[in-house]
Amino acid sequence: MTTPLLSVRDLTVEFAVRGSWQPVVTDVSFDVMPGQVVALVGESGSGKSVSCFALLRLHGDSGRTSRGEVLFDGRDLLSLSEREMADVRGNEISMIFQEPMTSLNPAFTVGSQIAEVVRRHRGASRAEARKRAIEVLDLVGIPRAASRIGDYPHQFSGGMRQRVMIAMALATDPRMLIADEPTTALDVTIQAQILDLVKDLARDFGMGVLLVTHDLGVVADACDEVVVMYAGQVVERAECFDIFARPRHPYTAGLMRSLPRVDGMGEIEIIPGTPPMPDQFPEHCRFAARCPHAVAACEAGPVALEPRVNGGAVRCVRTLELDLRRTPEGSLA
Amino acid sequence: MSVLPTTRTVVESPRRRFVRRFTGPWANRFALLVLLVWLVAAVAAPWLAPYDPLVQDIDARRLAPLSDGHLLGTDALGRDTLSRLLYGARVAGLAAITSVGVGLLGGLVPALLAGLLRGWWDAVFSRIADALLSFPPLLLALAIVGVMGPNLTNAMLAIGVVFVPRFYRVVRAATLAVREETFIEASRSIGTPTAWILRRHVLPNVLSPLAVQISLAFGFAILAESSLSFLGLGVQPPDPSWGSMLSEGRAAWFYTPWPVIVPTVTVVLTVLACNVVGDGLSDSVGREKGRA
Amino acid sequence: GGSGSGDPDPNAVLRYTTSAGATSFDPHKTVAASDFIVLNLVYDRLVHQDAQGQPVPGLAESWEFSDDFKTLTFHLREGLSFEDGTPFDAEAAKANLDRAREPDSISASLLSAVDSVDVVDPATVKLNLNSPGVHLVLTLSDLAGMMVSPKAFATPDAAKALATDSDGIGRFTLAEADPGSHYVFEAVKDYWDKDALKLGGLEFSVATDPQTNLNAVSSDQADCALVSPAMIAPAEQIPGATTRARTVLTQTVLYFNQTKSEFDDPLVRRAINLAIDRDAILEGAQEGKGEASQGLFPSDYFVSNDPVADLVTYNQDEARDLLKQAGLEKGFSFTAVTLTIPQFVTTAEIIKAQLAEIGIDMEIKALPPADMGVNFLKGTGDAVITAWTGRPDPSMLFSAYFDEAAPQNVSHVEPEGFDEALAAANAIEETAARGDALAAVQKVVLEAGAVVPVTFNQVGTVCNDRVTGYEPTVVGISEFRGVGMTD
Amino acid sequence: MSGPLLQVRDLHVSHRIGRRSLPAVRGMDLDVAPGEVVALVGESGSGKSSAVRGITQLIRPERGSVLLDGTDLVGLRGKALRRARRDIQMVFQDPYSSLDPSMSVAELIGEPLIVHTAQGRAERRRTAVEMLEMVGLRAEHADRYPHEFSGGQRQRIAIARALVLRPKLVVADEAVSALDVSSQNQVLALLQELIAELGVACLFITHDLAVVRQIADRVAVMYLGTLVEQGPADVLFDAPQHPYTRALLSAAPVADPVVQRSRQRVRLTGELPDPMNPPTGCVFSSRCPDAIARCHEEAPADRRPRPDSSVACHLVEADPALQPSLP
Amino acid sequence: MSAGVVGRRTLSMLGRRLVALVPLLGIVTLATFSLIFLIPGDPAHRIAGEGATAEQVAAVRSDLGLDQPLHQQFLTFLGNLLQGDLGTSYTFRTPVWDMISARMPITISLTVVAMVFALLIGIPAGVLAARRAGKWQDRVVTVGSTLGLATPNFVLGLLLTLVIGIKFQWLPATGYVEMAEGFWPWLSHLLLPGFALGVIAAAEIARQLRASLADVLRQDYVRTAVAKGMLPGTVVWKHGLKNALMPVITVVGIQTGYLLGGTAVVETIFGIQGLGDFAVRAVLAGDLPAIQGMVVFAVIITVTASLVVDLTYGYLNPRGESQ
Ligand SMILES: Nc1ncnc2c1ncn2[C@@H]1O[C@H](COP(=O)(O)OP(=O)(O)OP(=O)(O)O)[C@@H](O)[C@H]1O
Ligand SMILES: Nc1ncnc2c1ncn2[C@@H]1O[C@H](COP(=O)(O)OP(=O)(O)OP(=O)(O)O)[C@@H](O)[C@H]1O
Ligand SMILES: [Mg+2]
Ligand SMILES: [Mg+2]
Repeated sequence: MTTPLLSVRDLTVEFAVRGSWQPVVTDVSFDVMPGQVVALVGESGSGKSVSCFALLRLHGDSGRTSRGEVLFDGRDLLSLSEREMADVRGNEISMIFQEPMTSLNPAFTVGSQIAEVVRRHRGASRAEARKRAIEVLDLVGIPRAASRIGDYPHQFSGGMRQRVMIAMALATDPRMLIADEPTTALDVTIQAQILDLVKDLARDFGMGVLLVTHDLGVVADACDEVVVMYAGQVVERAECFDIFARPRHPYTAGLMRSLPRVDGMGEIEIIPGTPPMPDQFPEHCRFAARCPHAVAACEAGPVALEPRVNGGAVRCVRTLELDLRRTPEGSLA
Repeated sequence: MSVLPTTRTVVESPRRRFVRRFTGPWANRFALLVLLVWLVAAVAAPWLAPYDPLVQDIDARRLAPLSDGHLLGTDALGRDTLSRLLYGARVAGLAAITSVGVGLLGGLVPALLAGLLRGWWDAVFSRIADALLSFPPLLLALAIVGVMGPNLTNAMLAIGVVFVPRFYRVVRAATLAVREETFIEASRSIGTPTAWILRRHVLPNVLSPLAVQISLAFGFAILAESSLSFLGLGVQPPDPSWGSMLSEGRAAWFYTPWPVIVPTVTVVLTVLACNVVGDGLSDSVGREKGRA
Repeated sequence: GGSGSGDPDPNAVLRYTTSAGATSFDPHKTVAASDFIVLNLVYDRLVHQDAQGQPVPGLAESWEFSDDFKTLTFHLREGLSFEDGTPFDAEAAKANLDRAREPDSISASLLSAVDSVDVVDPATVKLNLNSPGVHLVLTLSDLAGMMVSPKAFATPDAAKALATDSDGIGRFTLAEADPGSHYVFEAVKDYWDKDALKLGGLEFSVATDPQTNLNAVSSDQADCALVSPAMIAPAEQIPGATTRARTVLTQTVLYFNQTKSEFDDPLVRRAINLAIDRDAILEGAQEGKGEASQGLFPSDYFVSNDPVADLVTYNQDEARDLLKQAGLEKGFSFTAVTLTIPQFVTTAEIIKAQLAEIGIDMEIKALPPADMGVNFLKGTGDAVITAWTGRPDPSMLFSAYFDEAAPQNVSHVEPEGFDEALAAANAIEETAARGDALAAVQKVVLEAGAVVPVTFNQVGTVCNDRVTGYEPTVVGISEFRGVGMTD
Repeated sequence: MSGPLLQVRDLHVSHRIGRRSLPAVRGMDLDVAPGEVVALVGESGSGKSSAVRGITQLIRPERGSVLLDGTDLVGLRGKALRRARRDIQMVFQDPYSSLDPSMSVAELIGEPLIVHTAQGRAERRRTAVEMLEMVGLRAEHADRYPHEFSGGQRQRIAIARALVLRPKLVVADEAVSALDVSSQNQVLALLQELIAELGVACLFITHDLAVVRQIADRVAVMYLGTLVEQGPADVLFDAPQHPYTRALLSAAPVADPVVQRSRQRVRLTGELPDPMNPPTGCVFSSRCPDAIARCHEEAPADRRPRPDSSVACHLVEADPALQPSLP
Repeated sequence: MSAGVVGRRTLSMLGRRLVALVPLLGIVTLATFSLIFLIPGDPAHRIAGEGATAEQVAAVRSDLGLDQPLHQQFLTFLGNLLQGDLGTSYTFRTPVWDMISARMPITISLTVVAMVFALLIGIPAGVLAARRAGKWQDRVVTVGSTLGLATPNFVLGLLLTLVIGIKFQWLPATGYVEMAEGFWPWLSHLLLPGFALGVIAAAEIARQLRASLADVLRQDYVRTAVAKGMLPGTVVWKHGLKNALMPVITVVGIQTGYLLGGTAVVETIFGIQGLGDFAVRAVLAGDLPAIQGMVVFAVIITVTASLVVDLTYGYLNPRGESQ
């Protein structure tokens, strides 16, 4: 097995809330191999974005990484100086965001925004940078790229802007791409195009991709590995086909069953209640309050992330006793 | 199925939330206190003032504060500074209220109409407001005073005219913004009559930016009044106004700085309070930042 | 004398800042007597004055009266010409004297004794008088005797043109004027009186605020500044500068528009004269610098104030009594205009407070110095609180303000017996006797309550020590004669 | 089946943009039967919201008719329109902006009652509380304000408000799109349950096909201001006729890697054209993988491959027997 | 090419703005003309003076055209205005235009110096506060600007003359010197009044910039810029500032008007004979043509300022919407 491109270990992120530090993301660990697409899934508020930002140290002054390490190619990003970190961002690791409409600077042309990264990290001349900008816009499928680099973001549609974002992320040939819900704001037809593009890039350039999404359809379509987050913790981590076929955590199972499917397969079930907010995280299993399989043991104390059958990891005391394959919840009681 | 609110469990109406947020920072509380003090001073000046503000005592000129029964001393004519300050608060308050009143009278209704009806109304009113805005504020006031004659009423009228386009703009913008809010559409979709929508949905939402403007306008009015009085264009002597006190005190600056210091501190503090309250208002109204 | 050292620099430009400019550069048609302060720089008069207010030769090298004082002959200085090149001769002098006597001239009433002017020869003019004219010599040292180029006033819009640009004969020419606020004067080359002109130029700035004027000297933005009474003490503190102040003839007065408000009644006017506590004003508005008026002249003047003492002595009871006699025991209200200069605003405030005590409500309206006189004469206000600039001869003051025809007599009402009393005074040359005669005129005026004298001012000037030859005059007006600047 | 509750015919809706007019809906025919749930799907900008606002008269349609229970809403004004609105209530997409933040929950739910009934304050409150409980909230929530609730809870309040008058039709414009997965399911389930319970018909607008599959009886697919296909949900999902419907269905990923990665995919290139200058001929011709020359020249008429469905595509075989019965 | 696009858009916007100016100037002129109706009583009577005879009043009336129908009066006013004839001052008996043009350079110099002060202080302060939002630097700027806004410029002016002009004699406390006499003499005379005048504008700019920049710095595209590896300076001064500047520019435009008004006070204190001083005197004397002239002039300045502001918008905001 090759060494991971990115290795996150016990990442814990805290935010200053009313004067005290409150952990929002706790002990997140996962790896991304070169050429691999890793999905980070979970409900809204489960800490996906916070984890991503923490990787690149993009959380503002109100947040801090209190524990853990982020090894990129063996280097711990958390111990770099601000300046060294700026050299990593956009150069070795690029990031794209959910909102294509607001993530581009409205005051500058698309071309200059792409050229800017190239000049910053490659020290390219104006002309070279411009050439590179046209190249990458072409790569992401913007028609007539050469004539559009002088346009401003508002002259592009949402899908095209997301492609511009991707082009910008790729302009420096990064080895790793972090994409935080890159398609949520887009229509399915456009989403399909963007996902295809990302998959191609991973495959063709050996780029590692961390794809954040809450859409299991997207996961099923594009990912190799899946990391499931719930209330700031990784609850399960496994290879894509396996986790869909045999979820080992009740939350993963619930998530999958609660999804309406276009193919109409499967009964829809609902996970009752809402996830806890960071200030209400219990000491014990954080899903216990909503878990149909919860027993007294679940509330006994913190649950560790343990190796999982068939590889990966899972955070559940009953994982071995439960068979969570598309079975109605009642039948187990 | 249980869908209990996960957020705060205290019941909090928008008004209470506003009060909580507004009274949070000490600066806001302090500013509010200052304004309250002046309000009381202005209303109760005749009862609070230890002396008649116009009575001169040439033998007790330019007393320093805390001397001879004069808490804040006396001016070059032996008039009690504290009493003049209190009566000056009346002038300032009156000035602010008149001018803001004129501004509201001229700005509010056209703005609501323009924002709601759009089209022709909007075009006409907005052109007029633009034109008014292109007059530099103090100069417009100066011109009006110059033509109508220098006295406080005219000065305040003039400053009121200055406020008209400003209030107009704020209210119109807020009306337009509210108009676009989905909850207005939602209410319309229910079949709510327009008048009800105006009263129940538009007005309350327009009031908050307006309140901010009003408190800033109060500050500006006090500043403008003191500037005009300083130039001899506002309150006519010997009536006390903070600006004229300053201007008079200035002539005797060499003999004692107190008649200058006292009104200066007063003006600065009061205008400061108005601005702080304005800022506080704008920070406290509206929805909670970020989603609950 | 000046305290500067070394010889004055003939090219030096003296920067002077004061509180009032000129309303017009037309000495005959202006409406403000105080314009003299600026106009003397550009217009020489037939007669000039020394620091004690005595007549000295000006454009006339000498003059003499006939024995009956009914003919006055001037012998003019020869070889001079006006700014525009027109030669100055007897014809020109006559044209000016005639113009000064036109009905709309500010000096018309002062020259009412003059019947006609004759040109005797190119260097001699003769004034034929209808009554003895002892006062005329000094009168002609004022606006009345200023000489304007006849060419300038022969044009149809002379009045308009002269209002903003002078065309005269004098030590300076007006190079630049921003009416009422800033004037630049250039010295005339080869001026006939070398002792009088030691400067290359003069810059006149106007700031109504006395503090600003002082600031200008303090921070070396001006070489000299007018100092109001309240500013004398601060001015004396300015390092590197000398303040010279003395009580002068310039007097603060309250003066009525007798056609307006209740002021058509002499009782009311006299009541006001009695209701004013002049000592309080001297203290409150002038820091005690100057003198509380006991009449129209300072106490050490050759005209005695004794006959009028009880007409101007503070006496509230009698004032109330007079009001009652006038049927105004309930009081009344009127508007007094005054100058935006703090001293006058303060004076007005004190007067207001004092009048309030006898039930009279006075509203104050302050106007800028350059505009106030014009506005008052146009009918703004019922009364004015202003300063009457010192006049070299008392009769001028009387003629200027109480003669029926005088433009500055806004209501054109003349006290009864005024003409006779004044004519009598002007027929006497001997000082003491003339003083008594003038005191009688004063009595006529004050019995009619035609004016309320308030205080005499101390006028001061602060100059930095580069300025030489500065001397304050009794009249209170500095002509900057002989003033120079060292480097 | 009785006659349709809502009958939309030849609806045209335009927006003014400065001086120009943007035709957002161009000739739409749609029926909703009593108690039926009809889903209107389509890409962003295809005109779904415009259609809904045209139907509910929030925008005056340019042309066409909207018959609700036989009354044409188009042209109604003032009181008559307000009265008609009683029967057609809406739930909006954004639960954060569609509830006036200055009103309490009880006031919000009670607002329609003030307008349409003579109920007094106390009675209104009782009704509001009833409705609250019906949507799974509790009486004690009645005095709270919208900002204190999560998105899903707010949408429940919006539903309570829409149903309080027992309308005949509820129009839900993207009512769950702004919610995350679990609340989306909860709200959807609630809506479905209430609709069934109260016998209300529902016009459900969404771009999420999975949601459609779960809730809709019938589906209408919109593209660039026109309906390209409509029919019963099962039929449409199992045998989509229009190339756009097919593309849409295949673009939506299935949450099962095995199925998803073995699916035949119709790939579309390009994006929704500018509605200001739509392509000539068939609106979909510029992106259609199957387009033939005719598609670029001639706009296809609706064809009826089955009695209960219609498709606007030149390539679809119509059932000749059904053709004349076109509305 | 993009410059061309911006240029063309800017030009067309300038065209549109100029067209839009026509009604605006129309209303402004009408309003200025109408000032005469604010004169209490009969304007002719007031202008002729209360002591004037009936003939004199009549003469004034016909002289000013007050006996003509209103629209005729307005057209005359407008006609004269277009020829640069603002009438003759009643009290100064000088053409108003001559007085204004003589004083214009003074007041414009003062205003420009004040604005430069405002920008030099306001922009760095605003940027600092936004970058350190919530920190002590932010607080200092906030307190400072709130205080600046509340301090009347005459108070500041008095203080500056007294301390810097008189006590320390670092800078001249009064007066004005033309630039022809040297740059430093000119500037040194304007520093104190310029500062006194500019502080309020500086405070306003700092506040506005702080607010808008802090807002911009929270925007997604700023996060994008950081994620691209841009250095903090580039992020703030390039990506942040260009977007945050729009409302600031608006403030600058608005403040131009306030500065002009402020000259009335500041010029009085510093003994500068500019337009502010002229305005005060015209106003005290109720000199209608002078007042009207001053108003027209002031409007021309503010309108020009707002045109410049609009052109700047075109550059700052490629979307071309005026806020
Ligand atoms: N700056 C912050 N200060 C305090 N709490 C924060 C901050 N940013 C995020 N959080 C909290 O961190 C938690 C995780 O947020 P995050 O944005 O990572 O969720 P997410 O999984 O990305 O959700 P979504 O799918 O909505 O994007 C949330 O509870 C949020 O309230
Ligand atoms: N108020 C409006 N003014 C101008 N154009 C509008 C307005 N509302 C919508 N449009 C335009 O009309 C077209 C249809 O918009 P509409 O909102 O109806 O689409 P939609 O299908 O509801 O999209 P979404 O899924 O994004 O809500 C779009 O091109 C849109 O830009
Ligand atoms: Mg997120
Ligand atoms: Mg929509």
